[in-house]
Amino acid sequence: MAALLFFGALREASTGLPREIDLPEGVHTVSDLCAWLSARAPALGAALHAPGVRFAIDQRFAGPDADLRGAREIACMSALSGG
Amino acid sequence: MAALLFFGALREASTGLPREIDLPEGVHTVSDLCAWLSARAPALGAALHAPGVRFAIDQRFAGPDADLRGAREIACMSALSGG
Amino acid sequence: MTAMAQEGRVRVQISPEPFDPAAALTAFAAGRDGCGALASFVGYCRAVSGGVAVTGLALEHYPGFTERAVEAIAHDVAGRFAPIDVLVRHRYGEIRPGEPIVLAAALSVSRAPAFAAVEMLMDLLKTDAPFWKHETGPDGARWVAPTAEDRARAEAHRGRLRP
Amino acid sequence: MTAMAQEGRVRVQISPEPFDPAAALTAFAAGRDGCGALASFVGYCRAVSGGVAVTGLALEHYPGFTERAVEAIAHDVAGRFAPIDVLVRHRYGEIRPGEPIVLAAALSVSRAPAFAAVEMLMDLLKTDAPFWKHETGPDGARWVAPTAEDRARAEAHRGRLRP
Repeated sequence: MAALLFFGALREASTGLPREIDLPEGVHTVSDLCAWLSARAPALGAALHAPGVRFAIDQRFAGPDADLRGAREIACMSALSGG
Repeated sequence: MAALLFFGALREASTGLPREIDLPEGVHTVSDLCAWLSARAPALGAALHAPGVRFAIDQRFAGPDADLRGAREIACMSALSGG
Repeated sequence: MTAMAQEGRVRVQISPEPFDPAAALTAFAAGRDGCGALASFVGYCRAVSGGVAVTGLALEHYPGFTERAVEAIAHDVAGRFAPIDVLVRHRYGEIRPGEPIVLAAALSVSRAPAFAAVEMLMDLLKTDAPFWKHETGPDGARWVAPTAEDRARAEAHRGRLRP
Repeated sequence: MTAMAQEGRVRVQISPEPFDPAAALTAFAAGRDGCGALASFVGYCRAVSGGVAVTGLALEHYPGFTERAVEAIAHDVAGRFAPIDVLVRHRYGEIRPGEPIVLAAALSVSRAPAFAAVEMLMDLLKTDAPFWKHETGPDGARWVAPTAEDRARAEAHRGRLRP
Protein backbone atom coordinates (compact mmCIF):
# COMPACT_ATOMS: atom_id res chain seq x y z
CA MET A 1 0.00 0.00 0.00
CA ALA A 2 1.51 3.37 -1.05
CA ALA A 3 0.22 6.88 -0.50
CA LEU A 4 -0.41 8.61 -3.83
CA LEU A 5 0.09 12.38 -3.68
CA PHE A 6 -0.58 15.07 -6.28
CA PHE A 7 0.66 18.66 -6.15
CA GLY A 8 -0.09 21.86 -8.02
CA ALA A 9 -2.34 21.65 -11.06
CA LEU A 10 -2.11 17.85 -10.86
CA ARG A 11 -3.93 17.89 -7.53
CA GLU A 12 -6.96 19.49 -9.19
CA ALA A 13 -6.74 17.13 -12.17
CA SER A 14 -6.67 14.10 -9.89
CA THR A 15 -9.92 14.60 -8.01
CA GLY A 16 -11.75 11.32 -7.61
CA LEU A 17 -8.64 9.17 -7.79
CA PRO A 18 -7.64 7.10 -4.77
CA ARG A 19 -5.04 8.61 -2.40
CA GLU A 20 -3.71 5.16 -1.55
CA ILE A 21 -2.99 2.33 -3.95
CA ASP A 22 -1.68 -1.19 -4.13
CA LEU A 23 0.50 -1.24 -7.23
CA PRO A 24 -1.62 -2.81 -10.01
CA GLU A 25 -0.22 -5.80 -11.83
CA GLY A 26 2.37 -4.79 -14.42
CA VAL A 27 2.99 -1.38 -12.81
CA HIS A 28 6.63 -1.37 -11.76
CA THR A 29 7.97 2.06 -12.70
CA VAL A 30 6.94 5.70 -12.63
CA SER A 31 6.08 5.62 -16.34
CA ASP A 32 4.02 2.45 -15.85
CA LEU A 33 2.06 4.31 -13.19
CA CYS A 34 1.57 7.31 -15.47
CA ALA A 35 0.15 5.05 -18.18
CA TRP A 36 -2.17 3.37 -15.68
CA LEU A 37 -3.40 6.70 -14.29
CA SER A 38 -3.88 8.16 -17.79
CA ALA A 39 -6.06 5.20 -18.78
CA ARG A 40 -8.33 5.74 -15.75
CA ALA A 41 -8.44 9.56 -15.93
CA PRO A 42 -7.69 11.06 -19.36
CA ALA A 43 -7.64 14.66 -18.03
CA LEU A 44 -4.96 13.66 -15.56
CA GLY A 45 -3.07 11.92 -18.35
CA ALA A 46 -2.73 15.17 -20.28
CA ALA A 47 -1.64 17.02 -17.14
CA LEU A 48 0.96 14.34 -16.36
CA HIS A 49 2.64 15.08 -19.68
CA ALA A 50 2.77 18.86 -19.19
CA PRO A 51 6.26 20.44 -19.17
CA GLY A 52 8.12 20.26 -15.89
CA VAL A 53 6.12 17.46 -14.24
CA ARG A 54 8.32 15.69 -11.66
CA PHE A 55 7.94 12.62 -9.49
CA ALA A 56 9.20 11.64 -6.07
CA ILE A 57 9.35 8.24 -4.38
CA ASP A 58 9.53 8.35 -0.59
CA GLN A 59 10.47 12.04 -0.80
CA ARG A 60 13.30 11.71 -3.30
CA PHE A 61 13.10 12.94 -6.90
CA ALA A 62 12.64 9.97 -9.23
CA GLY A 63 12.90 9.60 -13.01
CA PRO A 64 10.45 7.76 -15.30
CA ASP A 65 12.32 4.45 -14.95
CA ALA A 66 12.50 4.51 -11.16
CA ASP A 67 11.19 1.36 -9.47
CA LEU A 68 8.01 1.86 -7.46
CA ARG A 69 7.99 -1.51 -5.72
CA GLY A 70 8.28 -1.09 -1.95
CA ALA A 71 7.46 2.64 -2.15
CA ARG A 72 5.41 4.03 0.71
CA GLU A 73 4.81 7.46 -0.81
CA ILE A 74 4.57 8.33 -4.49
CA ALA A 75 4.24 11.99 -5.46
CA CYS A 76 3.21 13.38 -8.85
CA MET A 77 4.12 17.06 -9.01
CA SER A 78 3.29 19.77 -11.52
CA ALA A 79 6.19 22.02 -12.55
CA LEU A 80 7.70 23.40 -9.35
CA SER A 81 7.53 27.16 -8.86
CA GLY A 82 9.50 28.11 -5.77
CA GLY A 83 11.51 31.25 -5.13
CA MET B 1 45.22 80.27 -10.10
CA ALA B 2 44.04 76.65 -9.70
CA ALA B 3 43.68 74.52 -6.59
CA LEU B 4 45.93 71.46 -6.79
CA LEU B 5 44.54 68.47 -4.91
CA PHE B 6 46.08 65.05 -4.20
CA PHE B 7 44.22 61.99 -2.93
CA GLY B 8 45.21 58.62 -1.51
CA ALA B 9 48.87 57.64 -1.58
CA LEU B 10 49.53 60.69 -3.81
CA ARG B 11 48.55 62.98 -0.96
CA GLU B 12 51.38 61.58 1.17
CA ALA B 13 53.82 61.68 -1.76
CA SER B 14 53.00 65.35 -2.42
CA THR B 15 53.88 66.85 0.96
CA GLY B 16 55.69 70.14 0.52
CA LEU B 17 54.17 70.90 -2.87
CA PRO B 18 51.97 73.98 -3.24
CA ARG B 19 48.19 73.47 -2.99
CA GLU B 20 47.56 76.29 -5.44
CA ILE B 21 49.39 76.98 -8.69
CA ASP B 22 49.48 79.30 -11.64
CA LEU B 23 50.03 77.03 -14.63
CA PRO B 24 53.76 77.23 -15.45
CA GLU B 25 54.79 78.18 -18.96
CA GLY B 26 54.47 75.26 -21.37
CA VAL B 27 52.09 73.34 -19.07
CA HIS B 28 48.82 72.97 -20.98
CA THR B 29 47.67 69.40 -20.39
CA VAL B 30 47.45 66.86 -17.60
CA SER B 31 50.55 65.07 -18.85
CA ASP B 32 52.46 68.37 -19.04
CA LEU B 33 51.58 68.92 -15.40
CA CYS B 34 52.72 65.40 -14.45
CA ALA B 35 56.09 66.01 -16.10
CA TRP B 36 56.43 69.35 -14.32
CA LEU B 37 55.51 67.83 -10.92
CA SER B 38 57.83 64.85 -11.48
CA ALA B 39 60.77 67.17 -12.17
CA ARG B 40 60.19 69.03 -8.89
CA ALA B 41 59.41 65.95 -6.72
CA PRO B 42 60.81 62.66 -8.05
CA ALA B 43 59.01 60.57 -5.37
CA LEU B 44 55.72 62.06 -6.54
CA GLY B 45 56.72 61.37 -10.15
CA ALA B 46 56.96 57.64 -9.44
CA ALA B 47 53.62 57.68 -7.61
CA LEU B 48 51.96 59.54 -10.50
CA HIS B 49 52.85 56.66 -12.80
CA ALA B 50 51.47 53.92 -10.50
CA PRO B 51 48.62 51.81 -11.94
CA GLY B 52 45.18 53.31 -11.69
CA VAL B 53 46.15 56.96 -11.16
CA ARG B 54 43.34 59.24 -12.39
CA PHE B 55 42.92 62.96 -12.83
CA ALA B 56 39.98 65.32 -12.57
CA ILE B 57 39.59 68.88 -13.78
CA ASP B 58 36.90 70.91 -12.02
CA GLN B 59 35.46 67.68 -10.64
CA ARG B 60 35.26 65.80 -13.93
CA PHE B 61 37.49 62.86 -14.83
CA ALA B 62 40.13 63.96 -17.35
CA GLY B 63 42.59 62.07 -19.53
CA PRO B 64 46.28 62.85 -20.06
CA ASP B 65 45.58 65.14 -23.01
CA ALA B 66 42.89 67.20 -21.27
CA ASP B 67 43.45 70.95 -21.38
CA LEU B 68 44.19 72.53 -17.99
CA ARG B 69 43.89 76.16 -19.05
CA GLY B 70 41.07 77.86 -17.17
CA ALA B 71 40.81 75.05 -14.63
CA ARG B 72 39.96 76.11 -11.10
CA GLU B 73 40.55 72.72 -9.48
CA ILE B 74 42.99 70.03 -10.60
CA ALA B 75 42.95 66.69 -8.77
CA CYS B 76 45.60 63.96 -8.92
CA MET B 77 44.13 60.73 -7.53
CA SER B 78 45.73 57.42 -6.65
CA ALA B 79 43.83 54.33 -7.81
CA LEU B 80 40.27 54.64 -6.50
CA SER B 81 39.11 52.01 -4.03
CA GLY B 82 35.43 52.50 -3.31
CA GLY B 83 32.83 49.88 -2.58
CA MET C 1 33.39 38.23 16.54
CA THR C 2 34.84 34.96 15.21
CA ALA C 3 36.43 34.74 11.80
CA MET C 4 34.70 32.57 9.25
CA ALA C 5 35.19 28.85 9.78
CA GLN C 6 36.45 26.79 6.86
CA GLU C 7 33.03 25.16 6.70
CA GLY C 8 30.38 27.79 6.25
CA ARG C 9 27.05 27.72 8.00
CA VAL C 10 23.89 26.74 6.16
CA ARG C 11 20.58 28.02 7.51
CA VAL C 12 17.25 27.04 6.01
CA GLN C 13 13.85 27.96 7.35
CA ILE C 14 10.56 27.04 5.69
CA SER C 15 7.47 28.35 7.46
CA PRO C 16 4.04 29.88 6.86
CA GLU C 17 4.62 33.00 8.98
CA PRO C 18 5.37 36.37 7.39
CA PHE C 19 8.98 37.35 8.05
CA ASP C 20 11.03 40.52 8.04
CA PRO C 21 13.89 40.11 5.53
CA ALA C 22 15.84 42.99 7.10
CA ALA C 23 15.79 41.41 10.56
CA ALA C 24 16.70 38.00 9.13
CA LEU C 25 19.67 39.51 7.25
CA THR C 26 20.87 41.34 10.34
CA ALA C 27 20.79 38.11 12.38
CA PHE C 28 22.52 36.19 9.58
CA ALA C 29 25.41 38.68 9.29
CA ALA C 30 25.87 39.20 13.03
CA GLY C 31 29.28 38.36 14.41
CA ARG C 32 30.90 37.43 11.10
CA ASP C 33 33.55 40.14 11.07
CA GLY C 34 35.89 38.07 8.92
CA CYS C 35 33.42 38.32 6.05
CA GLY C 36 33.40 41.44 3.93
CA ALA C 37 30.59 40.63 1.49
CA LEU C 38 26.88 40.00 2.00
CA ALA C 39 24.76 39.46 -1.11
CA SER C 40 21.06 38.86 -0.82
CA PHE C 41 17.81 38.59 -2.70
CA VAL C 42 14.21 39.07 -1.57
CA GLY C 43 11.30 37.91 -3.71
CA TYR C 44 8.00 39.62 -2.97
CA CYS C 45 4.46 38.70 -3.85
CA ARG C 46 3.71 41.13 -6.66
CA ALA C 47 0.57 43.21 -6.75
CA VAL C 48 0.56 42.90 -10.54
CA SER C 49 1.65 39.84 -12.51
CA GLY C 50 1.68 39.79 -16.31
CA GLY C 51 -0.35 43.01 -16.37
CA VAL C 52 -3.10 41.54 -14.16
CA ALA C 53 -3.80 42.50 -10.54
CA VAL C 54 -2.96 39.82 -7.99
CA THR C 55 -5.25 39.76 -4.98
CA GLY C 56 -3.67 36.77 -3.25
CA LEU C 57 -1.15 33.98 -3.57
CA ALA C 58 -1.43 30.50 -2.12
CA LEU C 59 1.89 28.73 -1.99
CA GLU C 60 1.44 24.99 -1.77
CA HIS C 61 4.30 22.87 -0.42
CA TYR C 62 5.04 19.20 0.25
CA PRO C 63 5.65 18.89 3.99
CA GLY C 64 8.90 17.12 4.72
CA PHE C 65 10.08 16.89 1.15
CA THR C 66 10.08 20.66 0.61
CA GLU C 67 12.34 21.17 3.63
CA ARG C 68 14.70 18.40 2.50
CA ALA C 69 14.88 19.63 -1.08
CA VAL C 70 15.63 23.22 -0.04
CA GLU C 71 18.28 22.01 2.45
CA ALA C 72 19.86 20.01 -0.38
CA ILE C 73 19.94 23.08 -2.66
CA ALA C 74 21.47 25.23 0.11
CA HIS C 75 24.16 22.63 0.87
CA ASP C 76 24.96 22.11 -2.82
CA VAL C 77 25.47 25.85 -3.28
CA ALA C 78 27.48 26.22 -0.04
CA GLY C 79 29.73 23.37 -1.16
CA ARG C 80 30.26 24.92 -4.56
CA PHE C 81 31.42 28.29 -3.13
CA ALA C 82 33.00 27.17 0.18
CA PRO C 83 33.91 28.78 2.46
CA ILE C 84 30.62 30.67 2.49
CA ASP C 85 27.59 31.09 4.75
CA VAL C 86 24.23 30.50 3.11
CA LEU C 87 20.73 31.47 4.24
CA VAL C 88 17.38 30.52 2.69
CA ARG C 89 14.08 31.52 4.13
CA HIS C 90 10.88 30.57 2.29
CA ARG C 91 7.22 30.89 3.12
CA TYR C 92 4.30 28.69 2.23
CA GLY C 93 0.55 29.12 2.66
CA GLU C 94 -1.45 32.29 2.08
CA ILE C 95 0.59 35.31 1.07
CA ARG C 96 -0.65 38.84 0.45
CA PRO C 97 0.61 41.20 -2.27
CA GLY C 98 3.69 43.08 -1.09
CA GLU C 99 4.73 40.42 1.42
CA PRO C 100 8.11 38.67 1.11
CA ILE C 101 8.01 35.09 -0.15
CA VAL C 102 11.68 34.16 -0.21
CA LEU C 103 15.01 35.45 1.12
CA ALA C 104 18.33 34.05 -0.09
CA ALA C 105 21.64 35.38 1.19
CA ALA C 106 25.33 34.54 1.18
CA LEU C 107 28.17 35.89 3.28
CA SER C 108 31.70 35.51 2.02
CA VAL C 109 35.15 37.08 2.16
CA SER C 110 34.75 38.62 -1.30
CA ARG C 111 31.83 39.71 -3.41
CA ALA C 112 32.04 37.47 -6.49
CA PRO C 113 31.24 34.17 -4.70
CA ALA C 114 28.55 35.87 -2.62
CA PHE C 115 26.74 37.14 -5.74
CA ALA C 116 27.17 33.86 -7.60
CA ALA C 117 25.86 31.82 -4.65
CA VAL C 118 22.70 33.92 -4.26
CA GLU C 119 21.95 33.77 -7.98
CA MET C 120 22.43 30.02 -8.01
CA LEU C 121 20.21 29.62 -4.93
CA MET C 122 17.43 31.57 -6.61
CA ASP C 123 17.78 29.78 -9.93
CA LEU C 124 17.59 26.37 -8.26
CA LEU C 125 14.74 27.36 -5.93
CA LYS C 126 12.66 28.39 -8.96
CA THR C 127 12.74 24.94 -10.51
CA ASP C 128 13.88 22.42 -7.85
CA ALA C 129 12.13 23.54 -4.68
CA PRO C 130 8.76 21.79 -4.20
CA PHE C 131 6.45 24.77 -4.06
CA TRP C 132 3.47 25.56 -6.25
CA LYS C 133 2.21 29.11 -6.66
CA HIS C 134 -1.52 29.59 -7.12
CA GLU C 135 -2.31 33.23 -7.91
CA THR C 136 -5.75 34.71 -7.44
CA GLY C 137 -6.85 37.74 -9.44
CA PRO C 138 -10.08 39.46 -10.49
CA ASP C 139 -10.74 36.77 -13.14
CA GLY C 140 -10.04 33.73 -10.99
CA ALA C 141 -7.00 31.69 -10.07
CA ARG C 142 -4.12 30.19 -12.01
CA TRP C 143 -1.08 28.03 -11.34
CA VAL C 144 2.26 29.73 -11.99
CA ALA C 145 4.87 27.76 -13.92
CA PRO C 146 8.57 28.54 -14.23
CA THR C 147 9.50 30.18 -17.52
CA ALA C 148 11.65 28.52 -20.17
CA GLU C 149 14.45 30.88 -19.06
CA ASP C 150 14.05 29.73 -15.44
CA ARG C 151 14.42 26.13 -16.57
CA ALA C 152 17.47 26.84 -18.74
CA ARG C 153 19.24 28.71 -15.93
CA ALA C 154 18.66 25.92 -13.41
CA GLU C 155 19.76 23.31 -15.93
CA ALA C 156 23.08 25.12 -16.42
CA HIS C 157 23.75 25.01 -12.66
CA ARG C 158 22.88 21.32 -12.40
CA GLY C 159 25.60 20.55 -14.94
CA ARG C 160 28.10 22.45 -12.82
CA LEU C 161 27.03 20.92 -9.50
CA ARG C 162 27.00 17.28 -10.63
CA PRO C 163 29.39 16.97 -13.54
CA MET D 1 1.32 51.05 -2.76
CA THR D 2 1.96 52.48 -6.21
CA ALA D 3 3.17 50.32 -9.04
CA MET D 4 6.64 50.99 -10.38
CA ALA D 5 6.90 54.08 -12.54
CA GLN D 6 8.46 53.76 -15.97
CA GLU D 7 11.38 55.80 -14.70
CA GLY D 8 12.90 54.16 -11.68
CA ARG D 9 14.06 56.06 -8.65
CA VAL D 10 17.75 56.60 -7.97
CA ARG D 11 18.82 57.21 -4.39
CA VAL D 12 22.39 57.99 -3.43
CA GLN D 13 23.61 58.89 0.03
CA ILE D 14 27.26 59.53 0.92
CA SER D 15 27.89 60.27 4.57
CA PRO D 16 30.29 59.63 7.44
CA GLU D 17 27.68 58.21 9.84
CA PRO D 18 27.38 54.47 10.47
CA PHE D 19 24.18 53.14 8.92
CA ASP D 20 21.95 50.12 9.32
CA PRO D 21 21.74 48.30 5.95
CA ALA D 22 18.61 46.44 7.03
CA ALA D 23 16.72 49.62 7.85
CA ALA D 24 17.92 51.26 4.63
CA LEU D 25 16.71 48.27 2.59
CA THR D 26 13.35 48.27 4.32
CA ALA D 27 12.87 51.97 3.53
CA PHE D 28 14.02 51.45 -0.08
CA ALA D 29 11.56 48.60 -0.74
CA ALA D 30 8.60 50.19 1.06
CA GLY D 31 5.51 50.76 -1.03
CA ARG D 32 6.84 49.21 -4.25
CA ASP D 33 4.32 46.39 -4.51
CA GLY D 34 4.68 46.20 -8.26
CA CYS D 35 8.26 45.02 -7.87
CA GLY D 36 8.90 41.38 -7.15
CA ALA D 37 12.68 41.36 -6.89
CA LEU D 38 15.08 43.11 -4.49
CA ALA D 39 18.78 42.30 -4.89
CA SER D 40 21.32 43.88 -2.61
CA PHE D 41 24.92 43.88 -1.49
CA VAL D 42 26.54 45.04 1.73
CA GLY D 43 30.32 45.49 1.99
CA TYR D 44 31.65 45.41 5.55
CA CYS D 45 34.95 46.54 6.96
CA ARG D 46 36.76 43.24 7.47
CA ALA D 47 38.48 42.35 10.71
CA VAL D 48 41.11 40.46 8.72
CA SER D 49 42.46 41.50 5.31
CA GLY D 50 45.01 39.40 3.42
CA GLY D 51 45.66 37.34 6.57
CA VAL D 52 46.45 40.45 8.65
CA ALA D 53 44.26 41.91 11.41
CA VAL D 54 42.62 45.23 10.57
CA THR D 55 42.22 47.57 13.50
CA GLY D 56 40.74 50.49 11.61
CA LEU D 57 39.88 51.85 8.20
CA ALA D 58 39.98 55.47 7.13
CA LEU D 59 38.02 56.09 3.97
CA GLU D 60 39.13 59.27 2.25
CA HIS D 61 36.79 60.98 -0.21
CA TYR D 62 36.74 64.03 -2.47
CA PRO D 63 33.89 66.23 -1.23
CA GLY D 64 31.59 67.20 -4.06
CA PHE D 65 33.20 65.05 -6.71
CA THR D 66 32.62 61.80 -4.83
CA GLU D 67 28.90 62.52 -4.60
CA ARG D 68 28.72 63.46 -8.28
CA ALA D 69 30.67 60.43 -9.42
CA VAL D 70 28.53 57.99 -7.41
CA GLU D 71 25.35 59.68 -8.68
CA ALA D 72 26.65 59.24 -12.23
CA ILE D 73 27.34 55.54 -11.65
CA ALA D 74 23.89 55.01 -10.13
CA HIS D 75 22.16 56.80 -13.02
CA ASP D 76 24.21 54.92 -15.63
CA VAL D 77 23.21 51.60 -14.10
CA ALA D 78 19.57 52.61 -13.67
CA GLY D 79 19.46 53.65 -17.32
CA ARG D 80 20.98 50.38 -18.44
CA PHE D 81 18.35 48.25 -16.63
CA ALA D 82 15.32 50.58 -16.73
CA PRO D 83 12.74 50.40 -15.32
CA ILE D 84 14.52 49.74 -12.05
CA ASP D 85 15.01 51.46 -8.67
CA VAL D 86 18.60 51.85 -7.55
CA LEU D 87 20.03 52.62 -4.11
CA VAL D 88 23.64 53.34 -3.16
CA ARG D 89 24.73 54.21 0.33
CA HIS D 90 28.43 54.75 1.03
CA ARG D 91 30.35 55.89 4.08
CA TYR D 92 33.54 57.88 4.36
CA GLY D 93 35.73 58.74 7.33
CA GLU D 94 36.73 56.45 10.18
CA ILE D 95 35.21 52.97 10.02
CA ARG D 96 35.60 50.17 12.54
CA PRO D 97 35.94 46.46 11.71
CA GLY D 98 32.55 44.86 11.29
CA GLU D 99 30.80 48.08 10.29
CA PRO D 100 29.10 48.41 6.88
CA ILE D 101 30.93 50.56 4.33
CA VAL D 102 28.64 50.30 1.32
CA LEU D 103 25.11 49.20 0.47
CA ALA D 104 23.97 48.77 -3.13
CA ALA D 105 20.46 47.60 -4.00
CA ALA D 106 18.10 47.31 -6.95
CA LEU D 107 14.38 46.71 -7.07
CA SER D 108 12.86 45.39 -10.25
CA VAL D 109 9.98 43.37 -11.61
CA SER D 110 12.17 40.30 -12.14
CA ARG D 111 15.35 39.02 -10.59
CA ALA D 112 17.82 38.98 -13.50
CA PRO D 113 18.04 42.78 -13.95
CA ALA D 114 18.07 43.31 -10.18
CA PHE D 115 21.10 41.02 -9.76
CA ALA D 116 22.90 42.43 -12.79
CA ALA D 117 22.35 46.02 -11.65
CA VAL D 118 23.73 45.41 -8.16
CA GLU D 119 26.80 43.62 -9.53
CA MET D 120 27.45 46.43 -11.98
CA LEU D 121 27.03 49.04 -9.25
CA MET D 122 29.60 47.29 -7.08
CA ASP D 123 32.03 46.72 -9.93
CA LEU D 124 31.91 50.39 -10.93
CA LEU D 125 32.08 51.66 -7.33
CA LYS D 126 35.29 49.67 -6.82
CA THR D 127 37.16 51.49 -9.57
CA ASP D 128 35.22 54.66 -10.48
CA ALA D 129 34.03 56.04 -7.14
CA PRO D 130 36.49 58.55 -5.64
CA PHE D 131 37.24 56.86 -2.33
CA TRP D 132 40.61 55.79 -0.95
CA LYS D 133 40.85 53.09 1.69
CA HIS D 134 43.63 53.41 4.24
CA GLU D 135 43.78 50.31 6.45
CA THR D 136 45.49 50.29 9.81
CA GLY D 137 46.84 47.05 11.28
CA PRO D 138 49.35 45.93 13.91
CA ASP D 139 52.27 46.73 11.57
CA GLY D 140 51.13 50.16 10.44
CA ALA D 141 48.89 51.52 7.69
CA ARG D 142 48.59 50.87 3.96
CA TRP D 143 46.57 52.15 1.04
CA VAL D 144 44.23 49.59 -0.54
CA ALA D 145 44.22 49.36 -4.33
CA PRO D 146 41.65 47.62 -6.53
CA THR D 147 42.80 44.24 -7.83
CA ALA D 148 43.51 43.50 -11.47
CA GLU D 149 40.22 41.56 -11.48
CA ASP D 150 38.36 44.60 -10.11
CA ARG D 151 39.78 46.72 -12.94
CA ALA D 152 38.92 44.15 -15.61
CA ARG D 153 35.32 43.81 -14.38
CA ALA D 154 34.76 47.57 -14.37
CA GLU D 155 36.34 47.91 -17.81
CA ALA D 156 33.90 45.37 -19.23
CA HIS D 157 30.94 47.40 -17.92
CA ARG D 158 32.28 50.67 -19.30
CA GLY D 159 32.31 49.12 -22.76
CA ARG D 160 28.65 48.18 -22.35
CA LEU D 161 27.57 51.54 -20.92
CA ARG D 162 29.23 53.75 -23.55
CA PRO D 163 29.55 51.68 -26.72
